[in-house]
Amino acid sequence: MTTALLLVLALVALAAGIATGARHPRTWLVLTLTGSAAALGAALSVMPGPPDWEWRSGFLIGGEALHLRLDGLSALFLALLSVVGGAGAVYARGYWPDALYPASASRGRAWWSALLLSMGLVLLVSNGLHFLIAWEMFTVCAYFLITLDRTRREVRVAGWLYLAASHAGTVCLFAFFTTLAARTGSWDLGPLREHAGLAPLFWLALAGFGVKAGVFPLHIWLPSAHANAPSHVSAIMSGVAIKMGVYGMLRFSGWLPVPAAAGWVVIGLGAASALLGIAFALAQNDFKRLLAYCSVENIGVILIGLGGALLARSHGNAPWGRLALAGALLHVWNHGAFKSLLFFCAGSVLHATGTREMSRLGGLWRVMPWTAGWFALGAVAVAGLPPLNGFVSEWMIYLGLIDAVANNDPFAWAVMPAVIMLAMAGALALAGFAKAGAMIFLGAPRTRPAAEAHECGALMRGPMLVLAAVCVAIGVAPVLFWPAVARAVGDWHPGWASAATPAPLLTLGMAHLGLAVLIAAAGVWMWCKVRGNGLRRGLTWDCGYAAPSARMQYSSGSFAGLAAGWFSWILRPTRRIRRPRGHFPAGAILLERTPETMLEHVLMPAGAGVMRVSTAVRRLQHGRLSAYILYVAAGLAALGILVLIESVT
Amino acid sequence: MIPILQLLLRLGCWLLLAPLLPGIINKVKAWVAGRRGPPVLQLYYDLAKLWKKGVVMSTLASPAFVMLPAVAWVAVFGAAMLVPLGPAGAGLSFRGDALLMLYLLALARFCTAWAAMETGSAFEGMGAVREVSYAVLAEAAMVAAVLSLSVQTGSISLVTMLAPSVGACAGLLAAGLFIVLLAENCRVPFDDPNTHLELTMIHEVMVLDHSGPPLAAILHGAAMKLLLFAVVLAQAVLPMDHLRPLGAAGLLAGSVLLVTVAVGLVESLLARFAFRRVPLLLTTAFLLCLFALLVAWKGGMP
Amino acid sequence: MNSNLNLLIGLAMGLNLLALGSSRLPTLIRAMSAQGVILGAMPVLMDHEPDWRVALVALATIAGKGLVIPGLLRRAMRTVQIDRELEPLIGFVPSMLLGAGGAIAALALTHLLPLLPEHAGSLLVPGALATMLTGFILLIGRTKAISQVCGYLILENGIYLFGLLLIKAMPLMVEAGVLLDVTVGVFIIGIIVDRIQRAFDSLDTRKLTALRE
Amino acid sequence: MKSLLLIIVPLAAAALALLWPQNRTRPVILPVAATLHALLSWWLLLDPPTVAAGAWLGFDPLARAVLPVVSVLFLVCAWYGVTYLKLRGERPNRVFVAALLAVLGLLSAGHQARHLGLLWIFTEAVTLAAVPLLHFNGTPRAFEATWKYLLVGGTGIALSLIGSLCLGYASLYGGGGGDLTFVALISQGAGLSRPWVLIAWVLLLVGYGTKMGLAPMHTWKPEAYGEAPGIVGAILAGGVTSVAFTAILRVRAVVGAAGEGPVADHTLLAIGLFSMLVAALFLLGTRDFKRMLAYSSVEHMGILSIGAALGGAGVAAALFHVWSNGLTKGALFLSAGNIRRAAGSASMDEVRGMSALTPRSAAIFVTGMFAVTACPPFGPFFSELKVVRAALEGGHGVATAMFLGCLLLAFFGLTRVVFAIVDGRPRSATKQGGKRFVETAGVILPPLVLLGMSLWLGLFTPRVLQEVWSAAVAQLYPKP
Repeated sequence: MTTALLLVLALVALAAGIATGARHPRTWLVLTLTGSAAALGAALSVMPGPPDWEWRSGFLIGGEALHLRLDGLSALFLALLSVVGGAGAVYARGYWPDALYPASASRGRAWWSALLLSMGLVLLVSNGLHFLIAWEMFTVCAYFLITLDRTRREVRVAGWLYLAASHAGTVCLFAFFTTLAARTGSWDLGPLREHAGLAPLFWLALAGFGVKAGVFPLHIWLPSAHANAPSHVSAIMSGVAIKMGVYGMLRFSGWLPVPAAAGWVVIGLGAASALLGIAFALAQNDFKRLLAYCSVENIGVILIGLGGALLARSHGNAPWGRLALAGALLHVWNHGAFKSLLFFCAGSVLHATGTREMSRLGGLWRVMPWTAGWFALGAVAVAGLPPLNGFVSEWMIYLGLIDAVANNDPFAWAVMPAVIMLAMAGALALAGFAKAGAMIFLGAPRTRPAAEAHECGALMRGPMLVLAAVCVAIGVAPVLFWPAVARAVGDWHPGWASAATPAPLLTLGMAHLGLAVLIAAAGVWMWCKVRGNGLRRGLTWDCGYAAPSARMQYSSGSFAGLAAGWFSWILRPTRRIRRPRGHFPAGAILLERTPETMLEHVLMPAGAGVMRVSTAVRRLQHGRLSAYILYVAAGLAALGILVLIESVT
Repeated sequence: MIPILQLLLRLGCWLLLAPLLPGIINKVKAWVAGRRGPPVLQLYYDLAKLWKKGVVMSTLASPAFVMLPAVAWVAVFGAAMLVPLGPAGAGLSFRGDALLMLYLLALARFCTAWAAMETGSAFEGMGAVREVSYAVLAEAAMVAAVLSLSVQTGSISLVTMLAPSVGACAGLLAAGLFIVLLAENCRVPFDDPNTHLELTMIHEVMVLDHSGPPLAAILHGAAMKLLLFAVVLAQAVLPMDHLRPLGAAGLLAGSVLLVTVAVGLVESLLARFAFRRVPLLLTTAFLLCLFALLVAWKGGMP
Repeated sequence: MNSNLNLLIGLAMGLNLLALGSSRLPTLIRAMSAQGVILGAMPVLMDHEPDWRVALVALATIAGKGLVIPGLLRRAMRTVQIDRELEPLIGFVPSMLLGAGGAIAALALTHLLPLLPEHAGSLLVPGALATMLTGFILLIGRTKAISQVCGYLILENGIYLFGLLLIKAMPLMVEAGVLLDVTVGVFIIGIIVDRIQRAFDSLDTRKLTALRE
Repeated sequence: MKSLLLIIVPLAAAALALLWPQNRTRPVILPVAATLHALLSWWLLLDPPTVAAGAWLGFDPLARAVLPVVSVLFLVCAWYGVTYLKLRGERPNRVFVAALLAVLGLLSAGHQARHLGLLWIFTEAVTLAAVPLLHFNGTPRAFEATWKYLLVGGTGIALSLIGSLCLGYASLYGGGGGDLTFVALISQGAGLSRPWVLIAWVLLLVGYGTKMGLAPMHTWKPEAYGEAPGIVGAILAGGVTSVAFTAILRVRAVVGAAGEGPVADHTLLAIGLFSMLVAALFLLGTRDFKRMLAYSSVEHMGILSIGAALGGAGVAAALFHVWSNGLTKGALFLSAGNIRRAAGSASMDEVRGMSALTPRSAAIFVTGMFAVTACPPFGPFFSELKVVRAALEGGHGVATAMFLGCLLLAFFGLTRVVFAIVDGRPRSATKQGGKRFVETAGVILPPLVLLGMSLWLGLFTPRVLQEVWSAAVAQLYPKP
């Protein structure tokens, strides 16, 4: 009952938010926050345990009765959506104000509420037709949010790429849901685990949802869309929207039977996404692009967990699969929290300096201490380091997978490479975020805008604080969040439904807590000690060079160069170099660009091929009437031959 | 009463004995070179001196510059608490602690690299890059080692993983982990701990700007890390579960000493490798651990 | 009876070849109108007992195809002062060969089709096919709008020829409607040809290629 | 009687328009006649008359399933037409108004024709009546377009006449008494001569397919739609094509009764997929947004044809799609007409920044574009999904994949063009040239209403419509 009331409240508040967004920013903020809070409340009210909240109505939409359902799995995503959605709404007030963006700020607010509403509906509806409706509305809302600043060409290009890729995914989902409806005779969704004949549909769902999730070879839209969108939009795209793809995969791999090879493929895709995603991230100079590629990595981590769970489920419900799946689910939350936090930080840097290029920044900690601090925290979390949340979920996935190896399960050979690649991805993430943090916030400012930056306002800092608190809370007290995850695991596979906390989770939490306290204490103590001993400021020593300039600092490209070099087979960086010549060299240039390999070296040639065909075909419409009549005659002849063949055979 | 005593003992072991190892290595090197060398306790003197000194900090650096070495030290210390000391067991042991240990070391690495980048110095940047990049390969090797140990023992807890041991893969594992030890602890042939001014340095170049207590924390942390690796290596390879506690402790101490001497000998006999060969060597370490894993896995199959 | 009819149809097929082979537009129009008159006379010949509705259709056809439309085309031709098709897309000799080949093929094809006994011996079907083919060749192969209109009319003639198969089955209203449509259609084509001539100062359809991809 | 009024009212109005003396007030006849027509057709929709089996003309289920949407589309376009013709006050509109009304009357007749010959006559008449609409602008380009429309369309019409004759001969050869009503032909069923039926089918499919605009007979479409006023495009795409489609459906029923249904379905599927593919390839490259709408129309004709190939469920879906596509396309054509007028060009090389110049039309255009590319929750999404479902239930996996692939390519093409003209900085030339286009309610409301109806149709498809579509299916696939 409360769930229903809260959901209605959320619906009404968000719908009112859409209506008022354009004119009344204050009311809009209150409404959106109310809606988010209500949705969060609804999610929390379902989490403690069964039964699911379910509502069937005779009300027909598109000829199908409305059927809503909120179970543990969707509640998990709904909670994430409401937290990031609410935080982003507040952030947007500071980041994208009417004063700076008179044309788009009002539109942005309405779209924001619409996005939250449509994503919420994706999570709630339990009918294939309605799922497609909500899904596509969410895609379109996200498109208009990404292209909020339509005056810039690259924004439009990025938005189009997103829209086109999403539509390709949606077309797969068209096929998926329609085949499902055709096979089962109904659009209604629900557990259909016994229909073994539905298993091959998993591939369609994987492709369709994979595009949205940004799984490695399908991620082409993701970097540019995340980079060019306003940062609060990037945050919700990366933190929540791509998770909708994960939700789809989880939902339908849970409800439908899957083919035998699903586990291998998913874990393989996950490992590839994790490793290659972070390799691409490392090579970026644009910090929002770096964050975007890092999302590809984290989706990979989640898929490794899901793939492990699929393998375990298909091989006798091995209990370790439960742990891997729980890790993946928790990572959904974790990534949502720290990636949104990082995008908020990125937004505040962009806001203050106007550039996304790390090689034009530096030394921002002095003017933006809060942002720098939150970014550092987010970096530790995203690199999967203890004692923050990123480690907890990765640790659970590791634990599940290593259990599989330790048990000598027959498919250990697939799990072992995944574990090793996960470890390498973790180390690369550390490198990538050391680079990002260092290039943006540390050292000396490399350009004037960086030197003249300013700290962001309270409206932007507040949401960051909330998300940072979530990161810390999940890090030091994962047990508190376990019931929600366990419930979702149970919904995915009833055989694993159990509230029992895996013992080491508590210990890990305590260890993290102790570590956090020790770290804080050690840091403060060292500072006091140093102050006590006497602190002198001096020039950076730099091997005795007395006149360093900001341009002599290590650059973004050189930082990534070493590790990115190992991946040059796929990164395919292009390089323009003019070496210094002679005794008194005049100048030297080194330009390096990392292309979007999948886009530029795979998709665009294929697209060019299609366009060549199109151009050739379009030449047929050359304006000469005689030929047009010839086409009619040709059509007649072709159909005649077809009919002749048909009637003979 | 007993737990407190145990804790104190463990602390003593890790905190007090660790700085001994670099001293021993230096002594071995001096001995091979026919010099007298610095006293074995030299690091203790250095630490004590540094602890009392004031700090010079780059104008570009934030307060984090002095705090992060302490954080890194805490991380290494936390990792050490997870490592069992032979019969004494670990300070904290639970399923999956091996991963926590690895990631705590990673946290320490992150803090050091971050602190290095604070100064805006190109040299320190260079060091940080190498540190975080080579760690990718080292991490892969270490995870492969963890996997092979857990295949052998069916566990992911360091205490059980390291206790019985000796499978067919012990030799491979020993070689692999020894290389990782050299790499992670900035020893020759990866790095030369004797110089601080080379462009070709890794770890050492990152701490160029540190001074006073933070530098002490770094040096002590490094020593502790060396000890940690030596202990892990020794226990991963040696069968100690059926020895009596004292015997096991003795064996552990002896083998740690052996590892230390071996490091010293390697440093005396080898020159530092050219940089492009470093990944090669680390890949070798990774492959050794991977082979160990395969041997353990296939060997363990019924 | 059938032989009379076949003679006329043979004549119409000969006119097809004339239409295909001549480069002069007046000849083309003349061939087309002659064909129209012949076709118009045909239903009268087919029927033994005189029927007023058949006579009506015949009269209308002869009037429309033999007089009105050719007159319209001749006027258009005079205003643009062209009387030759100079650069056809399909040359005159190939056109004729195609037409002749088509006629032979049509004769051969007719044997494959199931026909009622009273139609089996007649040239109606092959004649219709050959005429339609001629129309298509003219439509596709000529560049002057007038030639194309003639092609279209010859195509219609072929259809009319074919329609004679059904003359008894088709109710008058339908027949009349069809005829009306065709006439109005040609009339409208005539108007548009006139407008095009005014807008482009030419009836060369090769100039009508502004609309293209 | 009421069903005859559907034909008589517009034709009488057309005659009135021809006689009406005043250029300024003449357009008012349009909405008046259209309102009457719409009222009549919806009355008949809700209260269908009984049609005598042998009637040549009658408001039978198939007419009932399609004609009301044509009527509604025409009504909205008529309201738009009043404003449009006021804007174009400089041009005489006598023939235009009369021809528009004649088209409506003849369309009503064509939809109700239950006789093979009569159907052909009305279809041809519609084609001819539409000619003055195409060259309303009076430019050389418009005449060129008209010329091509006439000759390609005329060829198609000629082919469908031969086809009709062949079908008649099939009946004659099979011993039929010369009754060429569809009911009689269907009841003759297997008695029809099969070779003649097949020949007739090919000819009629190509003939009426030309009218519908199926590839490769679609070549007249981009030229005609590109040069005609938006209102004409809307009526051609939503109304005239639908009469050709129902003609094909009626003939298909005869062919099915003769036992050649599978062959007919295969050809429909083949030509439908081919049309979609060709349209998608053209859409990828075209640079003119009105021609783009024409290619999109070709694509949707392909969808209709595929639906018709899929048996009962597919035909019901196709009839649904006639509604949803007609309304959505109408909104697109009308808003495109606004944009075209405001920008002075239809090429994406010259038009951009329309979201600043004509924000409302641009918004409708973009929304309509999403709607027509099967984005929920608009009508085409639901109808296309039903087609896909029918295809999958029929086991046409490969065809479905091609179908979806073409939809995707078409989406790329459409979004490319639409966003190119909507976004960016408006060209200064279009701003200065002449008086500015003002987005009055008269030009904004009609497309908005159409879009709203498309939305409503998809989300809350009235039960009566679903019944009507299944009744039409029952008419076409009589239970033995």
